[in-house]
Amino acid sequence: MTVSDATARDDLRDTHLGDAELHARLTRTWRTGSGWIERLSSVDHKVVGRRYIITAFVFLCLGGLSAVAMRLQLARPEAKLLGPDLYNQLFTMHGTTMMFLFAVPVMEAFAVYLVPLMLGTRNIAFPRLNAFSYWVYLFGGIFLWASFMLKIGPDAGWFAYVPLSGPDYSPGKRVDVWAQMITFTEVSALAVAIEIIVTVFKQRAPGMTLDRIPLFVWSMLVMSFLIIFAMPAVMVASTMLILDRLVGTHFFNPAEGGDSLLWQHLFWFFGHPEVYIIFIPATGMVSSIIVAFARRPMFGQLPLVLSLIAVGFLSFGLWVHHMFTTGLPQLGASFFTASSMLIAVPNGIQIFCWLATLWDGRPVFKTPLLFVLGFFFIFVIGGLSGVMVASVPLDAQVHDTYFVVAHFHYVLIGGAVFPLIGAVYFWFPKITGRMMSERLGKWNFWLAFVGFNVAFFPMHILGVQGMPRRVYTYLPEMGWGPLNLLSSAGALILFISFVLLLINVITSLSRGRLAGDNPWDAGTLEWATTSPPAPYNFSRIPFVTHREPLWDNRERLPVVTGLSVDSREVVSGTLTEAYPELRESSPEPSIWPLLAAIAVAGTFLGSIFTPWAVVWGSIPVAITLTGWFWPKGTPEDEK
Amino acid sequence: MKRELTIALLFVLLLAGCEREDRPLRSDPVLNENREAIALATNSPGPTGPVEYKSGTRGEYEKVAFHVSQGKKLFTWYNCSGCHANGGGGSGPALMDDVWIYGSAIENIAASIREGRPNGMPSFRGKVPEDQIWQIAAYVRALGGFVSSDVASSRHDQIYAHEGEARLPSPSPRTSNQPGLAQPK
Amino acid sequence: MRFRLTLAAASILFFTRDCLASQSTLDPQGPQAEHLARLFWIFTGVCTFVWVAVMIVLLAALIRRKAERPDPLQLEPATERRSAAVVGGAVVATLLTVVALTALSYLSQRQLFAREKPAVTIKVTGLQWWWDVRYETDSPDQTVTTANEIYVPVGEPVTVKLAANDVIHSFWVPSLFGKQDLIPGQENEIQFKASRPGVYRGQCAEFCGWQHAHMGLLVVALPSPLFQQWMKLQSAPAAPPQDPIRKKGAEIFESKACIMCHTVRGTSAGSRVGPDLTHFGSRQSIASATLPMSRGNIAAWVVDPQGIKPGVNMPNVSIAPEELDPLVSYLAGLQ
Amino acid sequence: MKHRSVHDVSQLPTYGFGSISPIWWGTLGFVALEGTGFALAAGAYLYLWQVNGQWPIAAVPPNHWPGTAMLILLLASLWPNAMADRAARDEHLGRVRLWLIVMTVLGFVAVGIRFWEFAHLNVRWDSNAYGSITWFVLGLHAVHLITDLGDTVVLAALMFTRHVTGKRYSDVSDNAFYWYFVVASWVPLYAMLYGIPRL
Repeated sequence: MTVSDATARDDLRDTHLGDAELHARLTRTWRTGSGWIERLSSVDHKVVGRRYIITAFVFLCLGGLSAVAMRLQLARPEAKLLGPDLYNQLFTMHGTTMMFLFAVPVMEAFAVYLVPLMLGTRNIAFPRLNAFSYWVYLFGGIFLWASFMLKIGPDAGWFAYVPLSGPDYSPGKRVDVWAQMITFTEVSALAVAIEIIVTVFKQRAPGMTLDRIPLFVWSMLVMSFLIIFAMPAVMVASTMLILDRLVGTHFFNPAEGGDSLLWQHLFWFFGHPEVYIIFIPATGMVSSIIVAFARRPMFGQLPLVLSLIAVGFLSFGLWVHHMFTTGLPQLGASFFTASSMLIAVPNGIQIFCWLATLWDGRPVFKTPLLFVLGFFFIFVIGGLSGVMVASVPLDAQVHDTYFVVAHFHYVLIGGAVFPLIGAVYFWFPKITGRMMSERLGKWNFWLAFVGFNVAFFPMHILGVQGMPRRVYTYLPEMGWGPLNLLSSAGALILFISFVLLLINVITSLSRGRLAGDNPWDAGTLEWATTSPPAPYNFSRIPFVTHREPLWDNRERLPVVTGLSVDSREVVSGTLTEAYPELRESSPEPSIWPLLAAIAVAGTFLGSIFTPWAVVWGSIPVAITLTGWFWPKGTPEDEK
Repeated sequence: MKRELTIALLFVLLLAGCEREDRPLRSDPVLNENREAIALATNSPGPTGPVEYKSGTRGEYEKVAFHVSQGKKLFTWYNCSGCHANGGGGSGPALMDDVWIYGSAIENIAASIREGRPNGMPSFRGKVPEDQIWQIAAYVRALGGFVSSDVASSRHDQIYAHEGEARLPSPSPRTSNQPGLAQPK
Repeated sequence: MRFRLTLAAASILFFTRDCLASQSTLDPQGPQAEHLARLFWIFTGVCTFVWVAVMIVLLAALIRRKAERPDPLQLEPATERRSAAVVGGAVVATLLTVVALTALSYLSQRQLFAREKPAVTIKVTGLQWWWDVRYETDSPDQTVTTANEIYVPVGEPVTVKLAANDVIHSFWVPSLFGKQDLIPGQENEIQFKASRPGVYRGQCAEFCGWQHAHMGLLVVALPSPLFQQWMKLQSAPAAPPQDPIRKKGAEIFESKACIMCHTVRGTSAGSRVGPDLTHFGSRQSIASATLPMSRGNIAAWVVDPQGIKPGVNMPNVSIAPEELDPLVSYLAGLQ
Repeated sequence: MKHRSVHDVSQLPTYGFGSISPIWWGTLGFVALEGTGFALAAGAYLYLWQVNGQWPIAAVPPNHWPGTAMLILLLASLWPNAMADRAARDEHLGRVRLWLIVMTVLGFVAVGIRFWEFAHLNVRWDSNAYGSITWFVLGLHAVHLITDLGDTVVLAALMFTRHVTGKRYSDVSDNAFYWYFVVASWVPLYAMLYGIPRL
């Protein structure tokens, strides 16, 4: 956008414009161009969010394939399909990909796409930072998988315990790749977290007081706070690891005053909240789907919000239960048993409120609800086995066995992936404008449900029968063969169910039934606009009168007027009451975020080989950031 | 579009895949049998210094981080420090200085380990498998500061007399890996 | 000799079971493990009950008949109040259950980790990928050093001191006690008892690299007198070979890479890099409880360790066909 | 869906200061996560201190004068920083330019002092864990110094271009806000880095 036509534009407001005129002008102001540069410069939260979602699912496929490979290896005892070297890389890639490149990013992706829509605003706060964080995430993921293809795949586990991951026992660049990939993904995750928090705090539609914020948004808000307070821990840890490996520091070297448990403390101080960073957004999806298909507002909104916050706080008091077998003082350990079990209470409150909602509701059994019901079946098992591993003495037996593998797959796949797939079926119409096939959807659900349980339930038994985790094979005499074979078969069924999902998505994109604005007759604001939403989201900013605005106003949606239609403006309001304060201008598209991401990626890459890369890399980074923030004389900049 | 880009990039990198991170666990028995014939360098280096030999793939060991780190383990395990004191030198010559009586090329070092040298260096022919000899030789090269810093280790998990091989000073140009340049002090 | 017979019996016990010697938390062979198994079943029972209850409520909520509700916002206050009461009750119940389980867990913990004066104290050091085992005795001449197998007297408290020399490992014999990590720069300790004679298998439970999967160990519980005999036998140096074949084997052993890593007390082989082989032949298994002890397995192992356990630190050594039989006889004869 | 207008925002301003401005909240977010980073680094320092009998390990305590100089400089910089903030809120271009230049100079001096500090820690990062964590904490704070300095330089330059608008003043105010964090974080870190080795 050059200065000349920027100044040429008058400051017209939406107050008295007709719908056609309004649409034309807002589209011209907010659209993303079709050229390559324009596409790469896009700062539209929907465009970036869509890229985020697709990329995250690509990494889900890669992580899933590595899991299938491992299950094939473990199907029979002493199989020679994969050697230990490749197997260790595979299980490291699986864990790293699923945690850092799929689970967290996909939740953030849905937040990036949906939160502004649910809040009735036109873009996320700091949209350029949003674009930047996507690019950094993409580069980080490509970096990790490219290294794997080059046989430089990390092989010390997604937890990279020192000293195994240290300079003496992990020669070469494998672990450096892992540690630097952490930096990539954490930078992007932290940036997105801040965008979401500010969007929720400042850009809610007028009238959306705290008690009218949708539960989905609440969950994303809590997730963002968890990210802000948890992820610095793993960045500090991975930086220390890189320094140990690159410039010979001694953070983790007992011989020189370091301590290998320091790594575990730092890693799990992040690692346990990480689980809730993944699970809490899923509860938001569950709430949205339950309200829409039980046909009534959520029972106990306030208790649900409070328990979300309680879970957030408690999740920082549990990390030591990953370290019960390291010989810590007994009393301290038992304190963490108490806190770990206590977190069952707020989670219980959530379950009970959802049940109460279904109890009084009129459930409509569409695919999204099926996945939520599957979530109940599976997640409750995972939660209860969590109570078992939280006990110090029991953990001494099941820790680092397949029992734990079963436990956290029940929690993460049951607790996060099932709601996520439900969310895909639920919001696909909004994102693409077309419905997904219900028939394929039902097949998808039942295969996933059966496949998952067949794959992971036997692992509980294998664990108590003494099968440790992270083994590339096992002796025939151990008698673990049959259950492992069963588990592998289940993994294949689960895999097929995801193939069905992919087919359903692809076919529905072109041949799906047209959705219309609000196919499920849901109550929240994202359903008030067209499907797919126009670049400007809402032709006029809604005025919120109820927790389920669309159920409250079925004829005419109350709106606020007076925003400019020729420059990008969003309404910014007070923290609690969302009372309008500013016509905040929202940044225009820019290529600089991409350039900055490239500069940052180059710096991270170089710093694997020499510490000086940080010094030299800071120059292009500084240049690109300056180019990013330097005003271009557009109305958005000058107001 | 992102996806295509990603996959394309991965594919290109795959084609360009380098072997430096390859970790051969099972040494080739054939290679083990036919030891590369390297004559002993003359005991008194003489004016031209020792002859430096070039050989096949084993010369590449010093480019592979895995081999260098294996060599480092074996150097400790086989008690090379008994005489060479972590490279500092004791009853045996130092391995971190610029003096390479029998040549600083990896082939010469491997030969010294395999065949032994006068005045105390025993022959490990038959006692140490061939590929391990080359791994140790690669590590000795690292001690001499000959291998690139992204291959050698940055520090040790135990207390060591010297810092990690990756950060040892490179040899002065006088004794860079050129035939006939190594002069005894 | 009675001792041999018992060992033979033990090995039979060891290999005629459907699986290798017991390695299951549900097959407890000592008081601690029994306590843990009981705790496991209590927790499992409670959790199953809770889960079934939740599922029943869910099912009921889905199938129960309800009047049509044209406007989703139109709720009956009475229903809301009833739901609130029920949910409140459920939360209280959850809290009580959690408190009860926490208390139970804490009491068991106190009991399980209580210490008494040990009859035997064993120092176990974890290495990639085997276990170095040393018995602490009063006089150094009776020190017993072995590897990958721990002999303990039945019914007496055994203290195991755990240390690591390279990376983190975890000592776990499910039939006797829970796991405890071996961490470089730190010493941990556990104490357990074996109730009855038998061979109990354990395995490293912390990922430690390539052969983590095959880093096993055996605990052999013997009646006290037999245990004392075993100690006496183990503390002695290796008997020098008599018959010519074993003599030749000894020469081969000492001329090859073997002596670079292994110790056979009473011979020139004195390196401490690999397992002590002084009484190798008297062991139940080889390659860290991976292969049963037999001449065939010994041969397979010395010829191609990298084929059996890729990445293991024992290298493939070129052994001529005619050298194999003497070498195996020598090793198998190290009683 | 039909609309009915219930509220008009056409008269609202397009920028504000402090908690009215979204950027301020963004800055607060970064302060929160970087504060967490500092807290964890300090936690690591205390942890290593606690697991080691002797502290500092095989080294004499760092020369505290450079750190003290840094402390004095940063505390002194609070006043010009506050002035820059007020000038921005008054939208007084002349004073904003003046105080931004002052802050830029102070920033460069601070970075200089930081190098001086590194030179007088009396321990190398690779001597032992004590050296490593000391360099780590000091480096972490140095990164924040340099970041804010860069921000100040760019803003100061902007103030001499034709782009000076209300938003720019708001940015200056947010930058001042971030500098308060840089100063506040140094006080406890100073006490830790130079105090604990002397206990």
